[in-house]
Amino acid sequence: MSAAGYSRQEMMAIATGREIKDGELAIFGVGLSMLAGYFAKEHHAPNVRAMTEGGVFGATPVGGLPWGIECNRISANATSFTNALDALGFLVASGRCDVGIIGAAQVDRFGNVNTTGIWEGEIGADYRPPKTRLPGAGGANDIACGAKRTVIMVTHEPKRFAERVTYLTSPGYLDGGDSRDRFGFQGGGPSAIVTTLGILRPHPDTREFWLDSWYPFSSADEIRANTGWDLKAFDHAREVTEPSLAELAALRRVDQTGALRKEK
Amino acid sequence: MSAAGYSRQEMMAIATGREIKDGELAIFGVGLSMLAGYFAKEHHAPNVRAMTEGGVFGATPVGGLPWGIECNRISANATSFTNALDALGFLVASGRCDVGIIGAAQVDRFGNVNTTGIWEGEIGADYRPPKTRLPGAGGANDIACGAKRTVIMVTHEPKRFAERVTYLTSPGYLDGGDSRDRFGFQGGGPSAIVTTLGILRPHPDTREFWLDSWYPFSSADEIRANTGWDLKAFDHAREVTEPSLAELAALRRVDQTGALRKEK
Amino acid sequence: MGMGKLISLAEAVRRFSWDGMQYASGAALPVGSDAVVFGRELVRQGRRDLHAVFHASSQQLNLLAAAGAVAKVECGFSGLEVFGFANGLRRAVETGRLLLEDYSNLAMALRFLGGALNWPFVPATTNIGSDLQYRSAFSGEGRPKIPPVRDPFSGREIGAFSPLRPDVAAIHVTLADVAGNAIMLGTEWSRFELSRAAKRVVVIADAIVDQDCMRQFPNLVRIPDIIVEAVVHWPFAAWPQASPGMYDVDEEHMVLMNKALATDEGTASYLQTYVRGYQDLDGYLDMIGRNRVEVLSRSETSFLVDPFRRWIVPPEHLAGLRGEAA
Amino acid sequence: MGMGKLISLAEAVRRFSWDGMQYASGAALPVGSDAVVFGRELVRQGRRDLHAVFHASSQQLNLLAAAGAVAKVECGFSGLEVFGFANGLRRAVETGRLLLEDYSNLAMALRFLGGALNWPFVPATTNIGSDLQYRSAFSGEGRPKIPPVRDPFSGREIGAFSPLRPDVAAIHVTLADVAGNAIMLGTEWSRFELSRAAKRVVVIADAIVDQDCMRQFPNLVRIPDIIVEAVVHWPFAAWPQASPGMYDVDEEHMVLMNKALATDEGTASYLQTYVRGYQDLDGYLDMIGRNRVEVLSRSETSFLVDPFRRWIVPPEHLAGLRGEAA
Repeated sequence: MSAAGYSRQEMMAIATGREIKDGELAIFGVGLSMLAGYFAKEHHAPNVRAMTEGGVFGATPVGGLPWGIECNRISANATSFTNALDALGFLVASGRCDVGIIGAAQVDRFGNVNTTGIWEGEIGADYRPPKTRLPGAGGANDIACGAKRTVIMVTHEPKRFAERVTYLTSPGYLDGGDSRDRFGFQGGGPSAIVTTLGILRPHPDTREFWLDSWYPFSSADEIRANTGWDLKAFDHAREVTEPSLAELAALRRVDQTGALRKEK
Repeated sequence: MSAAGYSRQEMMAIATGREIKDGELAIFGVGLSMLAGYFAKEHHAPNVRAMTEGGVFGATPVGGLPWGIECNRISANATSFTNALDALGFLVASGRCDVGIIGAAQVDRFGNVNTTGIWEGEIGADYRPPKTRLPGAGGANDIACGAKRTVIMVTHEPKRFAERVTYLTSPGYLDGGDSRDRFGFQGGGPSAIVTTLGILRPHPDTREFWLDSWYPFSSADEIRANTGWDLKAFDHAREVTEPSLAELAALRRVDQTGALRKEK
Repeated sequence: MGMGKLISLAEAVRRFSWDGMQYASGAALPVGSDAVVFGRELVRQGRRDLHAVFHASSQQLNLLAAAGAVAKVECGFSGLEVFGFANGLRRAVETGRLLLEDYSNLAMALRFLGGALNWPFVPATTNIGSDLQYRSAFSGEGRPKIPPVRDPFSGREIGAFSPLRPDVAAIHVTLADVAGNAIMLGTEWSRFELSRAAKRVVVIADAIVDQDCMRQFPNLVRIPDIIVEAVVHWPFAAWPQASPGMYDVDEEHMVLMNKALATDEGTASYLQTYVRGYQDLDGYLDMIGRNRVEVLSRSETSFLVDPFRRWIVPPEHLAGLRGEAA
Repeated sequence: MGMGKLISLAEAVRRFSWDGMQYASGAALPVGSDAVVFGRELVRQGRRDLHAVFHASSQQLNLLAAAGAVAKVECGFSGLEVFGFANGLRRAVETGRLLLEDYSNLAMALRFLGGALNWPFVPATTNIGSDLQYRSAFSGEGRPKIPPVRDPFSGREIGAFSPLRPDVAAIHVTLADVAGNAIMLGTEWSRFELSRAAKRVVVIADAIVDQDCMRQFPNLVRIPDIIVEAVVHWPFAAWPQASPGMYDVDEEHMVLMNKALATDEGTASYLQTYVRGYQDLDGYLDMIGRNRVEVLSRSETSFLVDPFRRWIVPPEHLAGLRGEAA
């Protein structure tokens, strides 16, 4: 916990939650992104229409963070259970979902995400095993393709912010510019990368991610030092508003088990 | 009712029911084909796994012939209700269903079926309204394409037995020979046309329908006179075994409302 | 309840229908669950030039066609099962007043599936090789009906269905809460896929239940509130068709109605008596006949509703839940 | 009951598995419903060289991979959610012992859908444009992974998924009758589609119910008996994962198991204690710990089973229903 009375992860969750507007159709993954989403619902978006990848609708987690998106903690008070085809297909890949929150092991200057594996050097033309196998795409690729916009949540470390992801699991703006367009995705791509140090947003033309804002406890320089590409900053870049007491209280009601309070 | 103590339609239903083997996965349409199917279940195929187009499983109609395949008479004792995608898609078009029974307003020498409309003369290249609009394909096209074999049930009248159907709603063997093969249907095509006068079956090479058998009350000549193409007969063509008392009793338990006993 | 979407039938039709729209309903076979009463109200409010998309025909489509409200139809089945041809629809087609585009019942389900997924096309392994593929009532529009597409794995050619994304779907359900969570008893036909394919969904429920019912049986809630715009409470909404668990087919009226729709005079008389012959739900049930309502309610399927009866909101409590009253 | 398909777990694995088969299970996320105990039995019976097709990873796949029973995997997610990487699976992939072909979670659902429909290919509007399309662990087999296909309506290019038709699917369900009708509580994931895509289906049920339960709730029976080969009764079949309505995740064992599977020694010890450490259902529940069984059963979701409890067949009555006893 910082001297400010909240952790970096809490700041990241709150900054992410601020991206969610009331009434939106939203999909949250497991873990931190679910906390950020339910924080928004608790604080400023009571009518957010949230679902999980498996088709759990109308639920609010009980007894702390669910261990998984099919967990009993989120199955205890649902109004509807359907299936993955419905949630990820009918409602997300179709373009109906307003916003999705996804995580990343690695993200690059065009907002492409890797959650599949870490290789030493380039993978090369043929298959070879990764040095470190990661959890794979899950629903994140479908959300990255289909949700009207996505918010990427990621711990800000140099190894995670690469010029180019080694393995492109979930598309951001691919090679930048209009290169995403030729795949005809229903979704518009990532609108923000929210990190433990600040917020990056895509340049409207090049689609390269630029520095949008830093937190009260971080700085533009610290963010640049932790970013693996030559990070440019918008003219309007500024400090993010500190979490309000109401925001922190709402977040901690959702984060009953204190997962975010442990400083990483 | 004939002097024999059973009607032509009852003979047709029994002859159709004899085509169904115990344990088969079967789909029955509404009306006569459902009576024929449930007769088979009642008489010699107690383990037939029957379903309707809408995904009603495990049901036996109560209180007489259902008015429709979603009727409460067949919804009163089902073990599962799913949907049309499941019944017609997953279980029929996929090739999993062993046998389907379909009706016909018009059928031709290659077992193609018309249930869409009657036009005066050829339809021509462009759309023009039919003289008589019929009920359309329903699930019959999907059954004709997907069921391992189909049995076509039809009243034997010259106007219904055409050299070529005016509108091809549900494919039999198309132009005969191997012409059906190029569409890659999972189903094998019609194994029999069971009528109010007898049974026609496809020639193994040409796929043209030939006379296979007649009923105790009909004859090869009567069938030829009521068939709109030059009907050839198999060498083995013979008279169908008369309905047994057990068959008639079983049929009449199913046909509580006596729909088949009215002579047409 | 802040999420209340309960509005009157008249209001639902006013807000969620317009001349020329692509309108989907029913998705059930001709004698089963369909929002027939929504079609009556479309006629009462004089909607015209509808492009109707019905999985299968029903008395609703029969009525809309007879009343001249429909210009185009796409469906998989256009009869009334053992009740015969749908005379209103048949006459409109035969006289050329209405263009009917034929598909099979699976094709319609798949086209809703494709619309729900927002696919550009849906693989077709049935309907190909027949006149369902080769003939189109809409050929004047220049868009292919079921064009060929090549499987990139095997190289073999199959067909491609066009997905459907109707402007509005009026979907009959057995039970709904005021937020729009809905339970269908009996086969779904393609109502699940349709509810996702349509741009706007109105559910027409035979009964309204407390949301606790949905929390007890979330696996039965195949239409979640987040995709529903409005909820209409209307008992016997599918009459003269059946609603499994709720009421049987009104065989007598099925015959009377279809016979009436076989002629212009009969249609005019039917509209007068059975479409404009009621002012509200009470009048509607009077029109059906209170005795008949009771007889039809004694269905062999009634037991299907038993687990849910304790949550059914009594009609006298519904007025307070109406969204529009505010 | 003539249609009884109730057999023992050991018998089910003997009859419905073989070395090298394409084996599907779970289709649920890593902490939820999955027939984990079927995987334990596969290991007990020494099955090898499996081609595993899992919608998402689970402790079952983690175990099968750690035990060296699996040569190839196709899945949409290979982690254990907040329990971290699946160490057994991860090690097998990193050492090259196992080839893992990556798709997304929607892709897996669609590939089961395509298998259920027996389509030659499934339209892909996601997974394209990423390394999920461009990289294949099976590239040595010469078959394209997600080749392009052109929409015949618009002319634009999308992708094509290969449909899946696994040889055998072991599907975890909450309730089943002895004929094979099955009810799943909680999200289905893709178990509905998988049950149709697989060539043979074995359901593993936490509890057996009388068929009257299915006739009361036919809309909940998403897996009908006519597609089921065998029914296995095995309480806590998904342990240490959750079964909504029945029991919670065993968090302690989730961690213990995944830690064990991180090393060869740990895996050997885990197999000794938790895979070969029981002879029958009684021994299995003893192994979990009777006290823990009771604690895990006190789930916040227990109320979801309440409507069905009256039909649950007491374990002591099940022996008489076993198909193999005859």
